[in-house]
Amino acid sequence: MNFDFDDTQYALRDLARELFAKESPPSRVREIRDGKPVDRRVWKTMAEAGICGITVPEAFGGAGGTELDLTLVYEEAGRIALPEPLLELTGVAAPIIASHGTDVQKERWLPAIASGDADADVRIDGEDVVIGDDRIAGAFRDAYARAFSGTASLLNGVSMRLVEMTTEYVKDRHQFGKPVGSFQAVKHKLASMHVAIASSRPAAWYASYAVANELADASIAACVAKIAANDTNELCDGDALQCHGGIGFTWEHDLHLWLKRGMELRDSFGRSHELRRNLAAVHTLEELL
Amino acid sequence: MNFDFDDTQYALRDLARELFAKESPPSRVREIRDGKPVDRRVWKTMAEAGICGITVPEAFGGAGGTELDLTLVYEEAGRIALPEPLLELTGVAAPIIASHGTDVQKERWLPAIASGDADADVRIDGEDVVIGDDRIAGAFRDAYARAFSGTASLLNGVSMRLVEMTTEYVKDRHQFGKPVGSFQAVKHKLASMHVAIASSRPAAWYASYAVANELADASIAACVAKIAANDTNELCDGDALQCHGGIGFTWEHDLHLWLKRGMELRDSFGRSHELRRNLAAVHTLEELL
Amino acid sequence: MDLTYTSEQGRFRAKVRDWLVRNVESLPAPGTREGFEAHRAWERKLAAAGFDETDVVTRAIFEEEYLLANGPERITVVGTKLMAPTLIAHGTPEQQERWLPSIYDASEIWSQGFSEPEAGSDLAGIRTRAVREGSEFVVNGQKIWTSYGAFADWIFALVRTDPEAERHNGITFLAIDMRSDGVEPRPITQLDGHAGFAEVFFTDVRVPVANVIGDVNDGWRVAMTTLGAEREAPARPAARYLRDLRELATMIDRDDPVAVDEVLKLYVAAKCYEHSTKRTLSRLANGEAIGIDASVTKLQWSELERRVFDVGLDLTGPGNHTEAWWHNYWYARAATIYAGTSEIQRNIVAERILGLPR
Amino acid sequence: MDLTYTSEQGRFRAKVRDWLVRNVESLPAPGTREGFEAHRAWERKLAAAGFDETDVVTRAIFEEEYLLANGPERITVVGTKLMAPTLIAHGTPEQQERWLPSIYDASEIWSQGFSEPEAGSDLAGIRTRAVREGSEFVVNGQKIWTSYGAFADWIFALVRTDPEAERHNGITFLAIDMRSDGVEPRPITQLDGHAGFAEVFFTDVRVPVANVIGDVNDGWRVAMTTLGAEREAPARPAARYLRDLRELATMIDRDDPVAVDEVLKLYVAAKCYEHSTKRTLSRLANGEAIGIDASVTKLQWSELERRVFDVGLDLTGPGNHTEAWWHNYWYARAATIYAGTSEIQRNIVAERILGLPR
Repeated sequence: MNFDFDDTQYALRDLARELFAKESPPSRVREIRDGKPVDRRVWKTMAEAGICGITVPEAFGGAGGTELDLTLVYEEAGRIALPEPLLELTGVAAPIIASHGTDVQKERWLPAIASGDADADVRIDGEDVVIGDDRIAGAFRDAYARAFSGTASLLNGVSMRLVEMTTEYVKDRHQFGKPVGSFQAVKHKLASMHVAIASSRPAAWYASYAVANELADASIAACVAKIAANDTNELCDGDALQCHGGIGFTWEHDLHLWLKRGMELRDSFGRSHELRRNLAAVHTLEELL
Repeated sequence: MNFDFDDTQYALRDLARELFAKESPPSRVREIRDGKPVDRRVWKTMAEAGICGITVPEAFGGAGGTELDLTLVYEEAGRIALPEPLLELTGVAAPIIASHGTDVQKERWLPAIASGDADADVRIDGEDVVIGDDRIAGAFRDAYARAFSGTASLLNGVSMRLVEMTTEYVKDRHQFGKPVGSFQAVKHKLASMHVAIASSRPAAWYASYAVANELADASIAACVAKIAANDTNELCDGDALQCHGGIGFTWEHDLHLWLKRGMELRDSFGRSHELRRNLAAVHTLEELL
Repeated sequence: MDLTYTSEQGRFRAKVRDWLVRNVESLPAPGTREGFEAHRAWERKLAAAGFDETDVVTRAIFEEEYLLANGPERITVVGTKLMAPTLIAHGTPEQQERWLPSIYDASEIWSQGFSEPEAGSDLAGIRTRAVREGSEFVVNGQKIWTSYGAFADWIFALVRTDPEAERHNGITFLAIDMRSDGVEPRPITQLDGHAGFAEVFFTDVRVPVANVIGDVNDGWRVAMTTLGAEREAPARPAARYLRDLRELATMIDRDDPVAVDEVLKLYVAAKCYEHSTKRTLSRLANGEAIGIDASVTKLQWSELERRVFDVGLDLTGPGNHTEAWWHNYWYARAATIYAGTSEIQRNIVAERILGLPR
Repeated sequence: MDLTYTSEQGRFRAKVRDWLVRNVESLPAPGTREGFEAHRAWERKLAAAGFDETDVVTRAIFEEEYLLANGPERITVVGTKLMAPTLIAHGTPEQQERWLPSIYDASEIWSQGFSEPEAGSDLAGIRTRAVREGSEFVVNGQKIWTSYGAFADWIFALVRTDPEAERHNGITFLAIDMRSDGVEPRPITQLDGHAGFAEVFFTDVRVPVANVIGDVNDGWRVAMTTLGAEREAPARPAARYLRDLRELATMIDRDDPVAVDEVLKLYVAAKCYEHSTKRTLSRLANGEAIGIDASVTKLQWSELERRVFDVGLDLTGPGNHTEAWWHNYWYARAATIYAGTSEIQRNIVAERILGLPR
């Protein structure tokens, strides 16, 4: 019973945190949201640091890691609202190609993902996964589990950041002669956000563990993690903006960068009611419970 | 545009409030909930005061009033958790028999309801309304509208009482050297209860108006009113007990009499999700909106 | 109880509807000079049409029809709903004569200078200062969230005239010509890219003492009239939310019973709000003051508005909406903040209606 | 990360499960003398079976199996989970020798005397007084919500020994023999008719000074160990909520997609809680202290428990439930109140984890 990451995984998180903070500050996120194309430099830097190749087998120039090696990096990417395609290429494409692809496909994509040279859209199309103009047949189930699991951790990172920003703001902001954060209504909002994250985060960690170990409940666990991360983020989104008040509505303030990132990620691969509907369509309550 | 009751209706409310307080204090409600049979004395006193016959036509010894004359009396009955069959006999049976019954049925039931001598169960069975061993055919739609509308006002009365009891308690109860009611978390709960009642009460009043005037939207309005009153009561139930803390869980304290009355009334004639399901089965969203 | 309209009211509704159908046009947003002037022209036309809004019921009828006709944003509300009643209550005959006609004929547009960066919900915390020099005040400071601050002709502002006084005291209510030297509006871009609000900076702006409404250092009392007028104004039309829900109903998957159920929950909430507004209207029509119950109304419509758009976004996703929808979405998110946050409103309900201790 | 159990843990689980299947019996509720003695006999049998609960993981395995086997209510938890760790931390060797063995073999049952009518969430507000007379304290006052107060052998109580001291000071932690003269328990009947808790009145009860745990007037510090032990205890097994949901799933209309969706929402919440408890267990197994994070856990399970039964009641109605279901329903309602209300827990999370100002 050890529900924790290992030292290497924590070290990778620290490296990612430092790299993201340096290479992709809010000003860059803002510019890209404003329409500036995503420069490839950050992605290349991530490749050089070994992040892009985390899940690429060693034989193809990667680290041969699993979904578990990505989890904390996802959270950091969410915390920084990273625009790079970490989920798409490293989280979904690489392991899918490694396990379901032909030798040609492996040769074509895996070294390129690890080196940061790959530049292709990834999507699930029916039962297949499509990478650029290439099609990996029948890999959709595995791809969804990875997409759910990864998006859940990205979202939890966004939620964590919303709590951090809001906590900082309500400590600073004074109204009626005291910090806004000393009002019980504000305290309770932030406490509920914290508790929600403390619930959705272990669910995402478990999903990563189940995906990494190909457990029988991996698909369900990943779906549960995505639903939980969606709901936590929706709560955090609502109360973060409410606690910021007027300033949160200005273009100038950074809050909206994370609100909008959260919205996109909640939508990615399914919103909660859609995911529950799909769960109910595939499984009876008895199977789930 | 006059969305208010008239002086006679307010006078009737005051009379009911005084009578209920005198004749049916919490100690009596408690005894009856404990298993003591409902004595007929209170019902007879209500009859003498003209309450039982509010909706009985004058020709049969009643006041010839409408659902609107009952609304505020219902609220008072809810506030006092009155166990008497005001809804069943005066609210549903009397107007249903007056409008749908045969002359024999009218003669049999209406004077007896007004005088307080009627003693029969009332239920809706398929398309009919059944009073004791008597059957009023095809009256179910009207009966449901009256049952929804009346139960909504009874429930709003229960919710009002929960707010009154809780407000009083949190002003008195001290913890950490000050009244519990001075904590913002407690204030906000009570404020939300108050606002919920301020929403569900006009919905019930409108339902009474629509039923009394046989408006085209009477059935829908009554159903909306019952859903709203259910939801308001569920909110008030939860927060009233939370604000009372431990003492609210004792048999000795009166709070549970109102919690249990609310629970029964929320169940009567349908809980919210059932009522919404029925609405959706009968009407398209376009018809409703 | 009688919820029908009189035949006169019915005719008024028909007249308004007919006029709006023939006259409503699509205008550029009022966040640019061009859009603002187009709206000003529209307001003049509307004022000239002379709909006789003498009582609250007719006014509510007009607003419902205006909403259903998709009438342009109203840039005159600060003048007609806030400044006019304040002038009537506290202005001198000269002040009333100077400003009321141009408010009513929409020839001068007003904006409101209450909020400051450090004084949002806590209005008594304002820092903009006015120092008397002879027959003038010299104003220095900053206001924020000023509607149409970049284009309006006049602003009424709360300024601190006695820096020694405690919080609510020593504040003065001042009408300031926005065209004065030293008034510098800077547009605020909102998170959805929209403009409209401004920060307004005052640097040594000279304002005649004659522009003080009420007494010097007694501005808090005057402002209470302004805020009271804002509260007494009939609540936001319920028709708006039913319209939003009709739109939402077209966008959801109608074969999904859970989505339909969510819309039905909102429908029940919107109907409750509709009945609540009728009750408020009826109280106002009977000459009752709504007073502190306005906080209940504010909580009702702002929380409903947020739910409609929060649930709406959840059911439909962020991908398929018009710019107008998004504008309404973010505006709904702001509803629980502007004009007194939900937290402040709940405090008021608990303390001033239920009597809980401060 | 490795969430599998060792083969040794697997064997332990099998052994426990097997023993429980063979031995669990249905007992009368512990709210009567007869029921209490039946539970005491069960506890002795359980103690004699000697399941070696040396580490948190095995203990969690035991509790999960006990729950799934529908084992009887545990009347020893106050002794084993609260008094034993307090004695180990603050008791003298003589005190440990006197009480620990009878706690472990279930021959003496303990109850807790912290809450008072005027001191619920505000423990420092206790009023029960103890005045020293020679080698004894004379205790007068009242405790409330004492589990098994009518039948327990011992109670540990917080008493005020220095009436001049401020709030947290001047409090002493005292072990009191419930069979002493002047101890009068009065059973509390709960709103569902259940008994079990008591008020305990103390009238001139003489308690040897040797029964003070820790130092006189230092009881608050000792009590922090007790409360800390309560918090550090592994969280309520998630298996319980999944079991409750399996029961709920059999009672709802399975053709109603909205009802199924509500159960799925609870399922997601219960799974999140399950993973959270695994994480807590893992931290404890690695020797980490949970400390203030226990408030997060308390909020998680108490809010989940309430939701499960609130939604359950709403989906199934009040008409079709067993007495046991109703007992669980009301107990779930109490979950957000006992052991620190949700409001207090959120204050703790905000102030002590997030660092918001008091």
